[in-house]
Amino acid sequence: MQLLYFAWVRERIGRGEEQRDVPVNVVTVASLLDWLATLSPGHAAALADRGAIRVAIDQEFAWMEASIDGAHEVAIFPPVTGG
Amino acid sequence: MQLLYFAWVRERIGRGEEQRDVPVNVVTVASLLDWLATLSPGHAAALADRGAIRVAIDQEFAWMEASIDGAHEVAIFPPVTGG
Amino acid sequence: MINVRVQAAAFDAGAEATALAAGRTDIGAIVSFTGLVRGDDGLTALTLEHYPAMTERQIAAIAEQASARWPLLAGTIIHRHGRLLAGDPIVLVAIASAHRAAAFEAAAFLMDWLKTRAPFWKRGDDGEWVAAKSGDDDAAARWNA
Amino acid sequence: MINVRVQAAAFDAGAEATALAAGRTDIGAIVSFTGLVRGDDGLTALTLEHYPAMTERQIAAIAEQASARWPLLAGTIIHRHGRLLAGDPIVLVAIASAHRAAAFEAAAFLMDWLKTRAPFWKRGDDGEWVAAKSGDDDAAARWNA
Repeated sequence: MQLLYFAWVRERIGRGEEQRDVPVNVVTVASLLDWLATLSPGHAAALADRGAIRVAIDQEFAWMEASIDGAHEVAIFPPVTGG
Repeated sequence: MQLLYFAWVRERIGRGEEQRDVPVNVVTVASLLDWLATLSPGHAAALADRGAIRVAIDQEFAWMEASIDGAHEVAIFPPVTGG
Repeated sequence: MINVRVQAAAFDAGAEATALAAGRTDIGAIVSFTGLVRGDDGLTALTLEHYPAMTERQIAAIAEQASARWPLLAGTIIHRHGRLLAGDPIVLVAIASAHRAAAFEAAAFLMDWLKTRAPFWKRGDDGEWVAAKSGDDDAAARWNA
Repeated sequence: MINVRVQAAAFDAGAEATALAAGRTDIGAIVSFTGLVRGDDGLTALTLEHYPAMTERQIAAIAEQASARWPLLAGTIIHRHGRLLAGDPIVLVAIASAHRAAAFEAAAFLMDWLKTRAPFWKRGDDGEWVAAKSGDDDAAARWNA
């Protein structure tokens, strides 16, 4: 799975993207975040405040309960501040 | 009193302005319109449909019941259609 | 703080809106409304009559009201009179504020007001006067709540 | 029918809005919103990061929604990314319609949406990321009624 990170999520993880083989028991956005948080202290710091995390699956916003089955690209970022 | 007419009120009366000495018993906008309507067939035609008449006293919109006491300039016109 | 101009000449809506923020960094939002003459039902031109003594005075008064009601930083209102062709710009309301809600609301308020209270009258080239729309009165009334 | 551009380059808000009505006489109203970088708290510049694959796709989708909801005749949405100075224009939403209510509402709707759903993130030159405002979520929610 292609993972993309933006803004301070990217800064805390220390990279903008990475390719990861996600364990088969990781099936929702929420469980993906739980699993990613175990990968490094940077991942843990970036994902500590779940209320400040937004996720898009294949360029569409996704809820925490959404399935990641079949997802090619999952992006993780803070609430947007454009406009 | 200086009277000003605009749009089809002006066209029906046949002039854009006139100076008139208003009788002392004419004290409100409504009674002014009643009196003006007696002056000529053009005045009568212009003022026949009172629901389509708007009035400003000294450049401020005025109700039919408003007093014309002390008015210098009374303008009579249809509902506005600018913008 | 809101400029008001009533003129026969054309105006450059983009330049007017851009000028509001020139040289300053406190403006976060500019909302610009341009009204144009529509060529409905074969209309090719119209003539706008107005009541000069009342027009600028009334527009200035409503601009004061808008400034009291919303935290506006700058603004320009231009209303043309005289003969205009289909497609010509007829009115401009450009409002600058720190944030977008105030700029959107003030611009809409001013347009609703101009439609119902500014002393202008449109006559088509066929000699027919354009009729007022009751929808405009309804739009203006919503600001009295 | 609504043009969408995501670019680093500056834009001419006035020219973009004016271009919507060029050569046509069915447009009676153009509402143009320009968002600018405010120099609050000593901010002199910021950098806008975005998610390119998602940005244009999501903006195009919301433009479709606006077109379905209001009778729009033309529109342009431009959002910049990269480094911007205080006072620089950052976003443009210009909407043309026959009548003003549709143009005002669609422009406000699109801006509320861009503020809450378009994947852009602002970082000040001090390295601090701008925090999202709950007021923006409230503004966007009003369109779901």
